[in-house]
Amino acid sequence: MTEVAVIGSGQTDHGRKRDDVSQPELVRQAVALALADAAIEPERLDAVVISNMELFEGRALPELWLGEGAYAARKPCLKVATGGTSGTSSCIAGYHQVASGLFDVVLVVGFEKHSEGHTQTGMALTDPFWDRAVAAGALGNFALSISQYMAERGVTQEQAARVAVKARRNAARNPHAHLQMPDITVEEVLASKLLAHPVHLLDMCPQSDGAAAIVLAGGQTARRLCPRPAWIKAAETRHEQPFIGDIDRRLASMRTLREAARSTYAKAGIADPLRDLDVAEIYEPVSYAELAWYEALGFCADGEAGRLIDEGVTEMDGTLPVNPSGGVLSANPVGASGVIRVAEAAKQVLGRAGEHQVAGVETALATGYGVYAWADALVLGATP
Amino acid sequence: MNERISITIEMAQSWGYASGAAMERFSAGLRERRIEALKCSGCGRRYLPPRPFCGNCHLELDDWVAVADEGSLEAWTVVNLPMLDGRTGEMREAPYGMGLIRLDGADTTLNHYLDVADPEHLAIGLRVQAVWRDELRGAMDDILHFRVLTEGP
Amino acid sequence: MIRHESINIPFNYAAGQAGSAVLLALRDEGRILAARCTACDRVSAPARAFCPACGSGHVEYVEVGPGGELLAWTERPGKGMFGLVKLDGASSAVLHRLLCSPEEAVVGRRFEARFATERRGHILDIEGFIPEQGE
Amino acid sequence: MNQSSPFEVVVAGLGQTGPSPADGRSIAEMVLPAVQAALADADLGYDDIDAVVTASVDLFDGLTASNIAITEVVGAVMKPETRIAGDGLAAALHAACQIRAGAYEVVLVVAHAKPSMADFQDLSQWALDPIFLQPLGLDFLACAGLQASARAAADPEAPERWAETAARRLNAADGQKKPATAADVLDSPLVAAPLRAGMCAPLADGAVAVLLRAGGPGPRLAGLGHDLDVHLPGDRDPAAWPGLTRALARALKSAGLAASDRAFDLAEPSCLYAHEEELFIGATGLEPKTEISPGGGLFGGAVPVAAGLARLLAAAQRLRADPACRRALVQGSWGPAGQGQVVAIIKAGP
Repeated sequence: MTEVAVIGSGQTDHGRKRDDVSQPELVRQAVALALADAAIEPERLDAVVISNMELFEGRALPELWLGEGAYAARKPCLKVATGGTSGTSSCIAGYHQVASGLFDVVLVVGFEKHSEGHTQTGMALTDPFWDRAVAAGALGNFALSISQYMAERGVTQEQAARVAVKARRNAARNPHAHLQMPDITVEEVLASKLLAHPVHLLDMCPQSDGAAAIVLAGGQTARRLCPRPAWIKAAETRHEQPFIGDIDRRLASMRTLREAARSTYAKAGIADPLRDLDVAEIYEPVSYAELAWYEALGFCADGEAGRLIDEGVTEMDGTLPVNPSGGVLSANPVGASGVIRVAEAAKQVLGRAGEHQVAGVETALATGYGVYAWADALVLGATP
Repeated sequence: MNERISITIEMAQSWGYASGAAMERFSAGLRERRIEALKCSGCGRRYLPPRPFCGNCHLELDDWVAVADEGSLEAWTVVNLPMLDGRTGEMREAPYGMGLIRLDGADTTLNHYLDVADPEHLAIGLRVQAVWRDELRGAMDDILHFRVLTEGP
Repeated sequence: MIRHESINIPFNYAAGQAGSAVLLALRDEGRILAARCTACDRVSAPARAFCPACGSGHVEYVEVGPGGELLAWTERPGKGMFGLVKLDGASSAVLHRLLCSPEEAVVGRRFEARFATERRGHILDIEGFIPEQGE
Repeated sequence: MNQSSPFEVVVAGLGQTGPSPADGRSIAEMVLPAVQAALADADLGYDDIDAVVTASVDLFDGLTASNIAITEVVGAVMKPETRIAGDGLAAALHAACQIRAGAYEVVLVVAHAKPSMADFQDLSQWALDPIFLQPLGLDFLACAGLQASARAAADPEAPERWAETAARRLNAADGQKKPATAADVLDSPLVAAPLRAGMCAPLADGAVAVLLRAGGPGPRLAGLGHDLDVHLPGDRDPAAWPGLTRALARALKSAGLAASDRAFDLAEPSCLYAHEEELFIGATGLEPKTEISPGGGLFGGAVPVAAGLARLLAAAQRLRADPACRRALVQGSWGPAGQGQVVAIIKAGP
């Protein structure tokens, strides 16, 4: 297997409505920044992977229209779509393409323009014979699973609000983040509109327009072009049964993320994730999910997630900072969100995270979450 | 160039979805207020919705079992946000109660509306029962919603 | 058992920098804008933000047409006639509606844009292309 | 690119459902027998599958994250599944990358579509630029008609040749029916002038499953190449498929073959329209000795999304059955007027 590293990344400013640019123009902004960050010309790209959920914008095969924005014209181009994991799965697809030796330099770009469609409605286009008539999109589905998770683990609304506050305070040091609310408090989260019991507005991710890109390169090229490449040490995907009701105690069990993490850690030589990881960028569309993922990712034992946030373990100055970028809770252009996780994890290793840089990052985790319980995990590091 | 142009295009597409044999039988049952699940001979799981194949055991399913139209509330929420219903193009008004319901005789849960939209009256473990539409059409919305039978477990 | 279901959702697509420039020029001035690439000199109509030939994002807007040569045409029964017209001043063709009979659609013939009288900033501000007068 | 080690994986198992004009089964029911057949063909079970690559398009299926409909029947529960929203041959090529990367040993590739669910041409408008193209009322078929028109303008005899090609492919696809003639095709109605109904491969429902393996007996997927051309048909040479030329060059290079090598015994192109066979030959520079679509190609039923993978299946079957057939060229294509191109080179096993 050829060694593979992230040698650059770029993101647009994410926002509620980026109607200043078309879809191809939005993609081009992120791609141009990624190429500049990697210090390469577009001619250097051997292939492009594009991530997006087509029905959110009512499109089919969107790469046809916006491939030129991604410098994919006259190049090999693959389009990946797996719900929320689209971005991380696209990064893993690019990783496999480079690792295979077929391509040396691959661009992965994800985008979403939620403002151009109706995302919750798009998400609710589920099985027409089973639950399409009652499908409630990500919000309703999460709220249901959260009620189970709270009852089983004893997690409180205050603890979830603390996750929401941590995310937005971190986002204040990330100029690309959609939500900028540096002074947010737990009280404000709890006082924000109750969208679906027990989920308040500020517990939930925003719907963002935005794009993000990374540049992947094979070992020799990465060493030549980049002083400190962010090596992909391991990556795994797990998918789950198709209906929300198939998955017993969804947030508490999350066997997909547990297994993807276990497998990735084993390959990357991580015995104790809390100790061996220096930073994590995880896909938390709602505050409560971050708590559940702490347990699934082995940051703590089951039932201990509330304590972790209470004790500040995952704050910027804690043992394992989680989502220095502000996470999905601060920007969620779905097709890009997984790419952002990988880009942010890579930036921490590359030492290019600016104001939200964690000192001395050697090993970083990025995760993806999609549909009801699809999961991706990638470990990046300063050594291959 | 300061003025921003955008182009509105209305999607109004129609698809003919095939139910598959399992859902066809299930839907026919609904017309008679009958709910049936398919049981896996490997893991014993009784699946709703019934499906041709168990993804855990990789076995085809053909063992039908009867399921009650009542069960226990495994998860609940009250949604306060209206949503555009993509099937009709109409808004679905809020608030509405939703639950994951484990019907007696099934091992998976069913997501559906609850007639209660007051968090004070909802709790995990409540007994709930389907409220059926008068004119049954053999579709999941033959069940209007679930009503709470007990005040608590 | 087959059940028919519809999906009814309105979508609203940003025309973006180049698209807005094109549609505003159509609406306000009845002019067709193309993008001339400052890197490779290709003139692409309608204008877009990056050159389709070399990918460069360095383009300037130039006026092309409204007349040009028909390169190809087709008729889709029930949907109308469509053609590729290489506008004067452009390096490549535009795809648009043809407002003529199949007999009048002859490859190589000159066509010109027919602008709508009421224009709204839309690609159909050009109603379609018609055989050039005097042809 | 590592040229000393040819890019090679084994095509170990083949299965397909259809193509049929309208499959009344659900998508899961339609896909399941294809997967079972591929597993049986490779003498493998579900537990042997390390990873799955699926190909489907949400809008074609009328479902969000449309691979949800098949997660269980393709054995992707608790497995790594990558879902490509594009042609199934591109999915196969990605699976080959996963194997060559050393990530997995056995990868199942599955592609499906049911165009009978909806008006496919009407759906295709949503794949076209929504600012400059979609509002014109265009569809994929109109784009194909423009391409055919550009060729016919330079060569007025072309439609008669296409009619002969179409009749030949139709007859090869179904020898049971009353043989079609070029005259029949020329009598059929114009659907996108100069294309007539008889010149278009009939759309069909179906699923294709292919098991790829790191080693073992069987034909080899030896080279692969993709290409995405620019979008607006007016920006492209309307009478050619330059993207296919580029994809083939990449496939030859990855197979460790000379750029000029055209030693193919068989070609299985994804030609939806009779004129595309000329585009295919022109773009690939294929020599007359290469047999093209002996089973009728897509004229036996063109399943969107699965078409390219079905061509791979047909080529692999032929390589297994006919010792004289040593090397095949397989093509997949998607988008308006062949904007997307994907090519695989398949070699007979040792």
